[in-house]
Order: sequence, then C-alpha cells, then structure tokens
Amino acid sequence: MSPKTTPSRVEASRKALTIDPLKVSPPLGAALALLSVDRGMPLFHGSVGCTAFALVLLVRHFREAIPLQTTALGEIETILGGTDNLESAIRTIATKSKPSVLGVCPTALTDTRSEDMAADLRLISERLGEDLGDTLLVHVQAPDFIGGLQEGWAAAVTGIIDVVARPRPRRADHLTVLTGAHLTAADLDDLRDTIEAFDLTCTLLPDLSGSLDGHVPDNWRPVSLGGTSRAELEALGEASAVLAIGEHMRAPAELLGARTSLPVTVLETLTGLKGCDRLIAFLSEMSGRSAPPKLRRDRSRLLDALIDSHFAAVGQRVAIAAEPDLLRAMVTIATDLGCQVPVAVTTTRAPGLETLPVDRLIVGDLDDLETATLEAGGCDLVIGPSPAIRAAKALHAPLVRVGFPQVDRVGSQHDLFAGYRGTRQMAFAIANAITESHAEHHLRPPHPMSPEMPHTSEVRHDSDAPVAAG
Amino acid sequence: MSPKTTPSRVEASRKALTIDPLKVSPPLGAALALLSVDRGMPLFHGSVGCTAFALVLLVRHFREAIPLQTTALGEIETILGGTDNLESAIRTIATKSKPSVLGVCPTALTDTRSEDMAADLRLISERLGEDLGDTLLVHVQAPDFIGGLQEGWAAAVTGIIDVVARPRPRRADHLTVLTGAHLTAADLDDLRDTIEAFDLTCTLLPDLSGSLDGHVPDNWRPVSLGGTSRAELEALGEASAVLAIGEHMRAPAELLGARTSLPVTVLETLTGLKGCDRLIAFLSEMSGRSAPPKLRRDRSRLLDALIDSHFAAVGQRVAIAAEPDLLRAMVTIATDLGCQVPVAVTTTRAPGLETLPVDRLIVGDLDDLETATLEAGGCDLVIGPSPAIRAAKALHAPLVRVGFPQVDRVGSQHDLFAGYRGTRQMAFAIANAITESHAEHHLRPPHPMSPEMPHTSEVRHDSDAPVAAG
Amino acid sequence: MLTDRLAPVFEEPACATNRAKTDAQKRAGCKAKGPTPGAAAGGCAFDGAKISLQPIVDAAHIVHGPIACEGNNWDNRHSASSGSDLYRRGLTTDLTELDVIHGGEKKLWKAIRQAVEKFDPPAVFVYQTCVPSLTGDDIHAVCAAAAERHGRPVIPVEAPGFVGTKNAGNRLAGQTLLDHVIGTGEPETTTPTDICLIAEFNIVGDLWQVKPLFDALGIRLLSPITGDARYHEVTYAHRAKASMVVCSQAMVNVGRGLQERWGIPYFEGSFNGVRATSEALRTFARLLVEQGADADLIDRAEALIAEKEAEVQRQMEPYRATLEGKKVLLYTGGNKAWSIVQTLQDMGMEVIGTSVRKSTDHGKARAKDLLHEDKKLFGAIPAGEMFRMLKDGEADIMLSGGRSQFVALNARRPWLDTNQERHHAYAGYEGFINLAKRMSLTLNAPIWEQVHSPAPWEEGYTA
Amino acid sequence: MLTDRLAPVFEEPACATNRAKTDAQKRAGCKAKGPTPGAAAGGCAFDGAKISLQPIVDAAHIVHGPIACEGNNWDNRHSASSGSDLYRRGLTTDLTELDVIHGGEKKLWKAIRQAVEKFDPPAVFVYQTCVPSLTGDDIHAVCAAAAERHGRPVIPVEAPGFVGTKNAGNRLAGQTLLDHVIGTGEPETTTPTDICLIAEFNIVGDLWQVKPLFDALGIRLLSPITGDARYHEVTYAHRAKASMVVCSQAMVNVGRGLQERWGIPYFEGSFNGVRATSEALRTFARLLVEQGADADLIDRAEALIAEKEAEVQRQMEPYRATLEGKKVLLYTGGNKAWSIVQTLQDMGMEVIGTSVRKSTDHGKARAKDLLHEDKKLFGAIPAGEMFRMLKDGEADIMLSGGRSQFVALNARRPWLDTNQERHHAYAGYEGFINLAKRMSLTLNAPIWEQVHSPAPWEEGYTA
Repeated sequence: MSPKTTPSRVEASRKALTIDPLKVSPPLGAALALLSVDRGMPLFHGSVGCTAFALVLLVRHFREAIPLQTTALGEIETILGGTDNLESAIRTIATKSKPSVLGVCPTALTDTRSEDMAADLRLISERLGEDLGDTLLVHVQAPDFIGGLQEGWAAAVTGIIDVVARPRPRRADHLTVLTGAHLTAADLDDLRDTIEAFDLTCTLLPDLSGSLDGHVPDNWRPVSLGGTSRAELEALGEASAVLAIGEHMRAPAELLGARTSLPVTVLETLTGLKGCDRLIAFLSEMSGRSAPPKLRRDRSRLLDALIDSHFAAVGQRVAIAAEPDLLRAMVTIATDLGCQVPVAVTTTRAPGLETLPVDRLIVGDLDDLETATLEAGGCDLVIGPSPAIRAAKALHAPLVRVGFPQVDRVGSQHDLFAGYRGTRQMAFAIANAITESHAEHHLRPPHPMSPEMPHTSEVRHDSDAPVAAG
Repeated sequence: MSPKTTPSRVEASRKALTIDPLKVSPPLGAALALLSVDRGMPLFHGSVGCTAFALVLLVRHFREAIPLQTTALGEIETILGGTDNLESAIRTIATKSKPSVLGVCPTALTDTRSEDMAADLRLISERLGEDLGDTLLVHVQAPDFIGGLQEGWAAAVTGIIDVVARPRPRRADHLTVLTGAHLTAADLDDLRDTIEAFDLTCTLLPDLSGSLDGHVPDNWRPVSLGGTSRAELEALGEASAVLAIGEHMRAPAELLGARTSLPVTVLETLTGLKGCDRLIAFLSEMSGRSAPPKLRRDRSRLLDALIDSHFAAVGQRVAIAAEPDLLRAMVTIATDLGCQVPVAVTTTRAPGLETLPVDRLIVGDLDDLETATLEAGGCDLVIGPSPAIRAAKALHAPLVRVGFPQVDRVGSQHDLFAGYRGTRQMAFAIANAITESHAEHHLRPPHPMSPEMPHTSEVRHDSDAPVAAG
Repeated sequence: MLTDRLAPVFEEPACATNRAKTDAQKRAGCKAKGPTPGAAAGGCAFDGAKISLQPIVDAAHIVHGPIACEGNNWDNRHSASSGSDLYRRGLTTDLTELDVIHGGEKKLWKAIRQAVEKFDPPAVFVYQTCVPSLTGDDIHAVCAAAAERHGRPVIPVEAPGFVGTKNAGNRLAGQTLLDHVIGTGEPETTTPTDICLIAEFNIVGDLWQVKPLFDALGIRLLSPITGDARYHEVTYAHRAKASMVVCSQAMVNVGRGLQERWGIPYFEGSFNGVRATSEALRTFARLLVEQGADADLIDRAEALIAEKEAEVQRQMEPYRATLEGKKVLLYTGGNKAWSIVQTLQDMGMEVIGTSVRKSTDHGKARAKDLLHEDKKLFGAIPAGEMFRMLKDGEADIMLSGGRSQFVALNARRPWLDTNQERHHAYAGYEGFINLAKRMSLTLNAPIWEQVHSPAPWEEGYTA
Repeated sequence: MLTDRLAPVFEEPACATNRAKTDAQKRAGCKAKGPTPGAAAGGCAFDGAKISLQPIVDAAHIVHGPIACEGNNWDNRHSASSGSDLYRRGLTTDLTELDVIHGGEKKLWKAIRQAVEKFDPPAVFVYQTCVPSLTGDDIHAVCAAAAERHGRPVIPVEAPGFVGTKNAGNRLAGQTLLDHVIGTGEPETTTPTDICLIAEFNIVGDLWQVKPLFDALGIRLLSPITGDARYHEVTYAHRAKASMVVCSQAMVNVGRGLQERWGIPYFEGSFNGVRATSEALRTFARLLVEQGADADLIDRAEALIAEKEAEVQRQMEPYRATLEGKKVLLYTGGNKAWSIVQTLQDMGMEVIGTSVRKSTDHGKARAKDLLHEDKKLFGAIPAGEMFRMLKDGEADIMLSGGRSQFVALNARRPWLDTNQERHHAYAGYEGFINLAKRMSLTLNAPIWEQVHSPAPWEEGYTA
C-alpha cells in the first residue's frame, strides 16, 4: 500500500526513433553555466546551426539576450580540421568582446572527428598571447553524445575549476557553493539568503540568479551580465568548505576539493523536508549557530503545507519527466506527499537514480512518458517541461511545469522549488493542480439504469479525487 | 486607444436579488483582524448561525483552527435584549480562554435591535471586574449592513486602537504599520522584510502573517496563536510614524495618529511599480538610508517582468471582482500591463474607486461580473476569489485567484501580490494565464469556403492572442 | 413568539429521543437545551433548513436576510447534482439598513420575480432569517402572492436562525415539505417498488453509491428527499410504497408524516457500512413485499447482499493489513456515532471512543453495545483534551467534521473528514471500500513520519 | 565533397541576387560568403531545409543526427495546421557515439519503420545532418529501401548544416521537392484557377489571412508549399496554372522549376501590406486569365481590391493617430526589408532605417526607392550601436526577429516580432490591420512610461 514502492530498475527506451525529446544537448547546458559567470561567453566549436538552435531555445526560455558564439565550421573545415576557425573565433571574441571567461565547447561535429582540442587550445593560447588579454580560456569537455543539459553544465564548471582553482588561504565562514543546473534563479536567491541567515557568506558557481534572473541592465554588453565574478573565480579556494547541490555537481566539487584541499559536501536535493533539514544542519555546523527564527518558522509552515496538501495528493498518480537531479527533487516531494510515481522519464542513467521510489524509470523521451503512463493505467498529474503539455493532454492530466525548457511561460526562473519555502510551494502546486483537475472532471452519477455497481477500479480517475460539487 | 480609459462612475447593481454574492459580512472581517492579534478571540453577538457561517468559511479558506465565539442569542433574548447572554459569554471566555484581546462584534441581529452596546460593555466590564483578568475588551463597530470584509477588518483595528492607543515616547526607526485586509501573509512577510532592509523595525497590526500563515503549533490554545502581541499593542504609540496600507486603513490610522500625535502616511496600494516606489521612498526618508542592493535588483527584475509580460497582456480584457482595496491593486497591475478592464465588481462604494481606470465599476455580485462582462463583449481573463470560477467558465476565460475566499486551493495565504516581487509575480500570473488560455483556444483556420474575410472584431477573442501553433 | 408557534414541530412522537422519554418529557419537545453563550458551536435553524432543502437541484433557493446569512455561506455544501446547478447559486435579498427600516417585503417580492425571470425554476424556496423575522416581514403572504403571480410554487421556509439548532431547522424543513410540497404532484406512473429516501442529501455522490443497488433489484427511487432531487420528484413522495429515514435525527417527521397521512411504512436506517446497507436493503424488500411487490424481491435482495458482501471482502484485502488494530477516535454526530463504529470494527479497527453528544438515547445504546464500555462514549470533548489524546498517541486517526480537524492535524495525527464537507463518498458497499482506502492512504501517508521528525535544531535530529 | 555536389542548386539564374550579377559572378553561385568564426549568427542549411518542409503537416519529419539537431530545436516554429499535428512531433534518431562508430544507417532504417508503424504518415522526410554525413551514412539508399518496404515516399533531404546557410537549406529543400515530390501525384480535378503558393509557411496563420481572398475570387489554392499543406497537395504543384514565390530568397528555385519543367508562370511577391497584397492578387488574376481563366477574373479582382482597400482605410482609423509620424527601426531580412517599409509608410510612420543585410540587390533598390536615402539602408548593425540608437530615442519602436529583441527591450523601447517566432499574423489586408493594432498597443503600453520612470534612489524621482 505504501506509495514508496520498491526501487526501480532504470530502463532504457528501446526505440530507434526518439519522439519528442526530453533531452537537450550537453553544450547547451555548458553554455548556460558559462553565461552564469559574469562577462562569460560560450563558444561552440561546430556548424553555425549548433549554436543557433541552442541560442534560440535559451532565448525562448529565459527571454534574455544570450551571448553565444560559433566557430562556424563548414564542410571543408570539418573534414580538414577546424583549428583555424577555432583560433580565429577566439581571437575575434577576445579582442572584440573581452569576456572574462571564454568557454570552448566541442559539438558532436568536432567530437566525431576526435580533434585534440586540449592541445589545440594550448597552442592557440600561446599564439594569441597578449591578444587574449584577461580572458580565461576554458575547455569544456561535454560530449554531445553523453547526457543532456545537466551534464554539460557540470562539465563547464569542471572546466572552469580546472583552469582557475588553486589552494588559497582558508576563509572562515565562507562557502564555495557549486550549484546544479536544476536550480532556478529563485532557488539560488533562497539558498544565498539561507546561508546568509547563518552569518555565513558564499560564492555561488555558477550564479544564474545574477545573470539570467531577468533584470533590465543599464547598458549593452556582448557578454553575460552578472553571475559569478572573475574575482570570485580566482578565490574559489578561499573558503571554509565546498558545498555542491545536486549529484551531478559531485565531480566538479571533488575536483575543487582536490585542488584546494577544502572539505566537500554534496547535497543531492534541496527539495523535500529531509533535504532542507540536511542543508540547515550543515549550515548550523559550519557556522556554529542555530537556525534563526525565520527558518524555524518556514519549517513549521512547511509541515502545515505538507499536511494541508496531502489530502488531495495522497494516493494520486504522478508521471514525471525531468533531468536526473530535477527528477530526484520532484520524485521526492511527490512521494513525500504520498503520491505514487508510476512512470518517470529522464535523460541519462545518472548515479543514484536506481533508488528512486518509482514504478518505472525510463531513460527516454516524452513519448515514453505518455505511452508508458497510459500502459500503467494513466495518471492524475504530470510534472515536466513545457513540451510535456502534449503528454499531459493525452493523459487528461494537468501539467505542473518544471525544468527546461519553459517556452510558453514568462518568469519560470522565478519559480521556487528548493528549500523549506520552495518545497512548500511545490506541495501546494501539486495539491492544487490535482484538485483543480478533478473539479473539472465533475463528479458523475452512475448510468441511469445501470444494473451493475461501478467498480472502484473503473472510475479510479475520479473516485479518489476530491470532488467539489458544492 | 489607451487602455487607461476615462474614470468610471461607480454604479450600484439595481437588482433586488443578489446572485452569488462577492461580499461577506463585516463581522467576518472583524474576526479575521482579531485573530491576527496574538491570543485574540472574536465574539459575535448574535445567533449561533452568525458565528458558524463565518467560522466555516474562515476554516475553508485558511485551513487553520479558528477560535470564534457566539453569544448564542435565541429569539427571546433577541427580542428582550441580549445583554445577559453577552455578559455570560464574556465571562465564560475571559475565565476559560483568557484571551489577550476579546473583540465583541455586533451582528445584523443586534444592530437591528439597536442595542447600546458600548454602554452595555462598560457595565459588563465593571461587573466582571477581576474576572476579566488581562483581557482587553474591544467593541468592534462593524455593522453587518455596511461594506464587507475589509470594512469589518478596519473597524476591528479601530476598536483595538480606541482601547489601547495612547501617547508614548517616540521611538526612532520604528514604524507602526496598520495593514489592510487585502494583504496576504506572504505580502506581510515581504513588507516586514522590506522595512527591515532599511534597518527599521516595525509593529504590524493586524499581523495575519504571524497567526494565519499556516504553521504547526506545538500545543493547543483556544485563542489565536501568533499575530500582534499584547506588548506591541500597548506600545502602538512608541514609533516614529504610522504607516497604513490600503485606503480602508485610513480611518484607524488617523485615529491612531490623533491619539499618539504620530505622523500618518497612507499608501493606497503596494501592487504596481508606482506604489512600490512610494513605499521605498517613504522608507528611505524614514530611515535616512538609500535602498539596499536587493531591493534595487528586485525593481530591475520587475521592470523586466513588466516588459516580458506586456506582450501577452497588452490590449487584453480583464474582468475583476474584489473588495475595494484589492480591486485597486488588481486594476493597477492589470492596466499597468496595458490590459483593459471592461468590468470591475466590488462590494461597497469606497473612497477613491471612482478614479480607477475601468470601463464599468459596479457595486454588485458575481452575477454582475458575468452578465456585465458578457454585455461588454467578453474578456480574456477574470481575476477574483474562488467562487468567480463560475463566471470565468461562463466567459470562457481563465481565473487568476485573489481575495477571499479561496476554498478550493491550499496555500493561498502564501500568494504574494505586494511589493516589487509581488507585482512581478502578478504580472507573470496575468501573462501566463492569458497565454495558456489562448493556446487552448487553438488558432483556427477560416471556414473552408468562406466568401468573406473574417472581421477582426468577430474573432477578437483569438486574434489578439499569442497563439502557439508551433 | 415564532418559537412557540413552531413548537409543535418539535413534538415528535416518532423521534428516537422521544420514544425513550416519559410523556411529560415528550411534551417538552425535542428541542435541545439552548447553547451556552461563549461556549457554543454549531449551526442555527436556518442552516439546518437550508441544508435539508437545498439539494433540490432545480429550485431557486432565496435567502431573505442580511449578507451574513448567505454571503458567508453559499455553495459550501458538497451535495452533488446530476443535472441543474441552480441550487448552487447564492440567492439572497442582501438586506440593507434601509430595507430593515422600511420593511423587506417589497424587495423580497422583486427578488422572487427576478429569480423567476432569470432562472425559470419549477419552484422557489424562500428562507426566512432572524432580521426580517424580527422586523415582521410576512414571507408567507409574499410567497402566496408570488406563487399566484408566477404560476408556480413559492414556498416559505420559516426557520430563522434564532428559533433553534440546526437539527430544529432540519425538522422545520421537513414540516415545510409536508405542508407545501409533498402530495402537490402526481407521477406519470407508479410501480409496486417505488420508494422514498428521506434525509439522504447525496453528499459528494453518496446516493449514487447506493442507487445502483436499488436499480439492480428493480426498486425505483420515486422520491429522493432531497439528494439530487428535482422539485417534481419531491411532490411525488406520497405515492411511495415505503420510505427510509437515512439520518434519523434530521427529518424523521417526514417519515412519520408520510405514514400518518398516506399510510406509507417507513424505517430508520443508514448506508454507513456493510451491515447497515444490507439491513436497509433487507428492510426495503420486506416492506415492499408487504405492500404488494413480488415476493421474490426478498430472495433477490438476499442474493445481491451475498454477492456484494463477498465482493467487499475481496476488495477489502489490500487495506486489511494497514487498518487491522488501528485505534480510531470518532467525533461525529447523529446515527454516525454508532453506525461508523460498526463499520470501523468490521474493518478490524479499534474504536477508542465515540462522541454521542448529538445522538439519541437509542443511538447511545447501540454505540454502547458495540463498544462494551461506557467510558468510550464521550460527550463533547474539549479541544485541549482531544489534542492531548491524539498527541499522546491514544488514537492513530481521528474521524470527524471539518471544524475539529485542526486538533488532530496540529497534533500531527491523521484525520479524515466524515461530515458534510468531506470530498469522498462513503455510502453503501462501495463507500465502505472507499472509506477503507482513504483511511489506509492517510495512515500510510509519508507526511506523518516527516512531521514527527525532529528539526535540525531539535534533539534527536539525524541527517 | 557534398558541398560541391550540391553546388548546382545554388546556381540560381532566377535568383534576384543573380539577375544583377555578371556571368562570372553567377557561376560562383548564390551561396553567400562563409560566416565569420566568432562573429556569426543564423541557422545552418539543415535548419533552412527543415523550416521549408516541416509545414507539411501530415508527414513524418525524421532528423537523422545527434540530439543537438532536434532536441534543441523541435516544435519551435509557429507554422499553423488546420489538421494533423504530426509535423510538430520531434522525431530523431538521437545518434550516440556507438551509432557514430558503427554507422547510423540501421538505426535510421528502424526509426523510419517505427514512425510508419506509429503514425502511418502518407510520407516520411529524412533530414541528413553533419555527423552522419561526415561518417558516410547513405540516407539515399536507406530512404529508397524504406520507401519500397513501406509502400510510401520516404524522401531524403540532404542538407547537413555545414554545407551552408539557412537560405542554402531553403533552396536544397526546394530542390528536394522538385526531385522527389512535385509531379508524383495527380489531383482529382483541375480548374483554370488553380494556383501554387511557394515559401508561404503559414506562420501563426498568415496563409489563412489571405486564403479567403483567393476563395472570394474563386481561385483555388491547389498546392501550398508548404504552409498547412497535406503531402498529397504538394505533389500536385505541377498542375497549378500559376505560382507565386512569397519569399523570393527562400525557394525561388521551386518557382523556376515549375516554369521550366511544366511551363507554369510564376512571380515573386509578398503579402506584407496592402499594396503588396493587391499587387499579388492583380498579378495572379492576370496570369490566370493568360492561362485561360475567364477574363472577368481581372475585374473581379479589382473590385475585391477596391473593397478591401477601402475597408482597410476604415479599420485603420483607430490606430492612425498613434502611429502617425512614429519612427521605426526595421531589422529584418529578405523581401521584408522593403515590403514592410512600404507597409509602415502606408501607416503614416517614418522608417529611420532598414537592414538590407539579407536582401537581394533588387530588394535593396526597392528599399532605397522607398527611403530615398542610402544612409537609411543598413547592413548588420552591431548590437551596441542598435542599443544606442534606441536608448537615445532615434527610433520609437523596433521591428525585428526574436534574437535582437533584447537590444530594444533592454533599451526600454517598444519592440514587435516580425519574424518566424512571432505570435501574430500580419499577412494580407487583415494582417495589415493586425500589425497596425499591435504596434499601436505596444506603443501605447503603459509599461514604457513605467520602465523609464526614475527609481526612488535616482535623480528625478517624484512620488
């Protein structure tokens, strides 16, 4: 009876044809991380289209200017080697836009040719000499063929750390926080506030809340505006500890730990009471202070929200499509509320997913979400990015929107999913979406002269539901 | 062309039959204000039903325990005078529950009989003597026949001030803030944070965010738990100024100003850029400090949100049903975004409403909202309390939920509508609701062999809309 | 005094409370002792009357009173309709001070006209409330004139709040039906198995969980009073062959009235749980056969009961382990105080106590039979004591109405709504399984472990 | 080299760019100079090909490539459909490293089968991308075999990104239609007024704003290429009596191909604005009459034009005051660089500049005619300069595509999307009014006053 069912085996979708991809390309995720560094600039080593598609999708989601460049390989350069284009692109960008960080991301095109880009970049760097100015050249190893947005994001952070991190004098009461790709600008604001509530300070890397949070700048810059500053990058090792949020940030965090000798703590998720508590316990320990009243109040409000929300949520079926760490967050809050997760779809076989309490966990696409959920008998709610609206409609279920992309919404970067408050908001969102959906499928009387009593199983979609006829 | 049309005349609905009331009774509002005082207890002087209806509705909205008592008048007591019941009720409550504030609210029943309750209360108070203990006895003059929730709320605050406010030594950098009934717990949290960001402190009266914010208490009390404390009530005059939020708080604020000689500032609304700016300017002046970076960032984010949201909102038609000060807030953000407001319905002819930029402003009910909007040619969005869902469905428009009651939602007290952040959230909510609604009425091809070009006016509902066919 | 004028309604010889009384007690009427000022809870007579009549889905229900009576109260019930939703509209004269000074009759007259013009209902119910009652508005006269003018029934419901409790209002509503509605219409046809269900209000579709049982037996629900009723169906009640009073406290006077005036036998029963449902089916079969229905109805009823009870046993399986031995505190009213006890015991649960504060003596006796111990029968439990019982783990779950929920929830214990505000239907066999499922889900909900886990700043916290 | 093999497609004698060239230049092809690494923008050939073909709503469009080509890109266009939405599904082989190592042909073969089984489309388009092109996947062979196996067209679209620009991809798509689609089906009937519209993609329903005009004249849109097209309609293009290339840069090769192979006259035109629309109607009427349609078509077209133009004048009234004299910066491409200039001038607005960076020489000449001054013709404007122009108030509004929007918005100036990502249809007479209305709404939007108002901490703040 417990909705926390036995651990799932992670299935791979066996289709040759991907239908409605959930996955975006890793270089897109790398670009996003690089744009979350102040004066950052990503450069895709590939055809112009590789860059254009990522750019357009980022614009559609964030509704912000997205500085993103391309080495503009043609067929000839691809075949013969694109090093000249790469050098030319770096020179142009370094001299014209003077970015603080220029992140070079190979694409499938260059990965296929197996160029030795690390070597190329060293040579280019030497040749450019002073033309490179203060620009940090970062090599992002995010192969197009492995994973999706969060893997590219993590690879960019690893690349940055690889270039800048070194041992520095420890700095008490300061944390270097490596933030996962699944956190929104609102999540990061909340995380920073929470850390500061313990009289700690922090450096966030990447800091999406500083760059892609929607603010109107006073002037125009051809590079990212806001985010982790160059000075902060230089001082990544000046802290008392490294905190990583999200399993996918473990690798960059461990690299940073190794380079700086700082202790490393990885928190898998900040969504759900337990995850939030772990953060608070960590911050209490780091600061030697107990949690301030506001956070205690927020926890108490969360308990109330969980209780208020469980009436509508308990026993309901929620299908979820998200990248691994966001999926973990969403499965956590859904099952914490007593929902079942008959189907969860994700983009890659990330560590730890096999323990998630879902019935089926598929590395697949949004068509898998739809068809597997239909096979499982439907659901009451879908959680996923905006393209999941098609599956939700086919399943006659509402969609609670999380993840990337959200192309038909404004302000999605201000949705809060993390921390006591974010968990509370998500609990409300789940309960309210289910309540509203069931109110729309009105309570129905049985067929007028039906000789049979309807079986509970036949009307599951409604019979479990809160019905508001009055 | 400007959506800010000429000022409206405030019409009264001419129906003898009210259909689907927007209005709740003033004593309910008074009760809510009294419950926002720590250890508060409202007492309705009337039949048990008067209390039961208010209690049930408050429970349905807040999903919290609602301490609320009744003098339980029967027919005989009503006719012969209910003073005995009143005394008996006060005695019972004062001795058993020992509230900090016991607010006595007449109902239509006692108003009709025109009892001299002020005199009665004086006598009862004398007779109870020590039995009254520390309980402040407050007479709330909120006649059932005039206004609705916000008027009752304001009357309760006036009653409290009348009893406790007196001149006190001024206290630098401290504000006594009289908060309107249209603010949510989230609004109050945000307001307090904003005030504290200027290194000012404040007393909120009432403080719904302390009592009805959804938190799980550790023990059971037969009175309200949290809210403005008794000590704060005694010290209302210990401040450097009185700030009132909402036009309906002007009267209590002026009374407080008169009693304490503190300067009084009334801010009509904290929703909309201008209103937020006024608050910040006021706080800057009071504190002698400039706005801190976080608030500047929030303002910049709001500008971006207004720009992002205007694409979907501009030229759209929004029908609004709300009590006067909430209506002002909602009309402000809707018209700030470039929406038109063909119809606004409210509960009473409050000061200042006549200047709102709406086409028709009706003191009426939710049926007026529906029929007047239909007459005006329909709308793209409805903003109102949860019972407005019927009108919204009849108008084929989505409902953005604000106000009281919200009976089919959890967490409505955590919706944020005030301040830079709240205005931003509301701008997003309006834009997203319109976008989603128009996406559902898919773009339609013209009739296959139509000899006529469809007129823009005929397809207004869709032709202005962002359509997402791809 | 209106209260005196209405007193005969409370003299209810068939009332279960009264059956146990002496004659002298009986004459004192069923009206309970007045509530205590400052320590009272519950609705008024108007509330009770409206609850009883509002489920007539196609009628206009106009509340003649100030805004508090309808503005705070409309559309707050979960009675379900399979057709019109006119009953869900909040219709009121919203009396102002001027109306009070000048009298509200004219406004009421206009309001009735506007309701007729806008909704064209088959009938209009007009609810009197305290204020116009006090100022002397004669709603009987207005209704009579309006009925003539508009050519349809306009029925005065004289139950202002201050004449008594919610239960008194139920009775007054019943009396209104007997006086103004029942017997004013005739069905097109009648059958030997026509029945009437009294005081079954189709809360979130309760009725629809039992109606298929009647359908399966060929028993026709001629007249539902008043769940999911059309007005004309209520007028047919006098042609039923048997009736059942579902909530005995609420409208037993209607059952008695049908028997006295038209000789229709009635019984008091419940659809709470398997045993009560089977008993109701059995009793109906017996009464109908006595009234002339085919004798095989009894056998068919037994066969259906056997089949459904077996099915319930099967369907209970997944929930049994969770429910077995769990301790329940029941805080509800009327016949639920014992019928739900039985239901819960049938599920293998232990009822640690039930409140019989609103029960009849008969009900109290049944509860005691089931629980064996007097000390498990409570009156009103003070919230503080209830909180303690739950906090200390004396009960695993509480079943009650919405107002006491926060006692349980603040004590961080599972709670299920079994009163009118609930969102789930628990009637008949299907409802039994529904209840088992909901309790099982709630008891197993992972939030309870979370809300009991220590905060990071509390002792006992572990990551 | 694939690029060389595809070169003939770029040798486009009918191309407006080419008409102005010397023969030597012509032989160099229409292919623009390659983009500058580190300073490039815009889509690739695959993008252009997909944009051109994807509006065929009932076909399956499978992208053979790694996830970046479709995962970042699917369902991002606003082409509208009046029927199937299969074209909106994101179908891809999502190549992995293993597929690259072992070759992706087998996976493509299976993917086509799965698409056919799941969707049963009348045809399948398979888009080649850079990676499988580099590793040598022979999509022609796979498509040919699959077509035979599945008994329906499976069409290889050989336009991997690296062979050229988006525009090159448009042409390659056109060539694909000529090579594989057009002429492979026959309509049930033909009429003397059958037409074909080329490179009109029904963005947010543009087509539906002009189709009623053709309907009113009895002109039948036999073959839409490709907006809101069913696959079979595209196969009929060779039976049209006249065709119009709506975006001359995009698929002029299809117009020329129809003329060369089947003798169908074509012209280049636009539905941007009143004058262009009237001109398009006139030209179609003339061509169709020349091809044998009733001669009165010309008079009927003139009557319709007169009526609609008068109607537009009336409908413009409410917007005229707002738009009159407002300064517009136009930053778009192709024939829009001049046709929208004309449109805006017809609205009484002043165009302070238009970017002709993607225009043909012919287009540049038309733009210059309209603007009189060379200095108002821009190439690519650096974002910084554009920001300054807007910030300084040299323009009141900018019309452009989505990517440059933030330059305007960050300068806090009104902006309207006139490219593919827009949410509003601006074609024909109706679209003209739509555009006037949207510009008017945006210019009047109260947010501009707000975003320019000083913050409380800035100089000039007033409460």
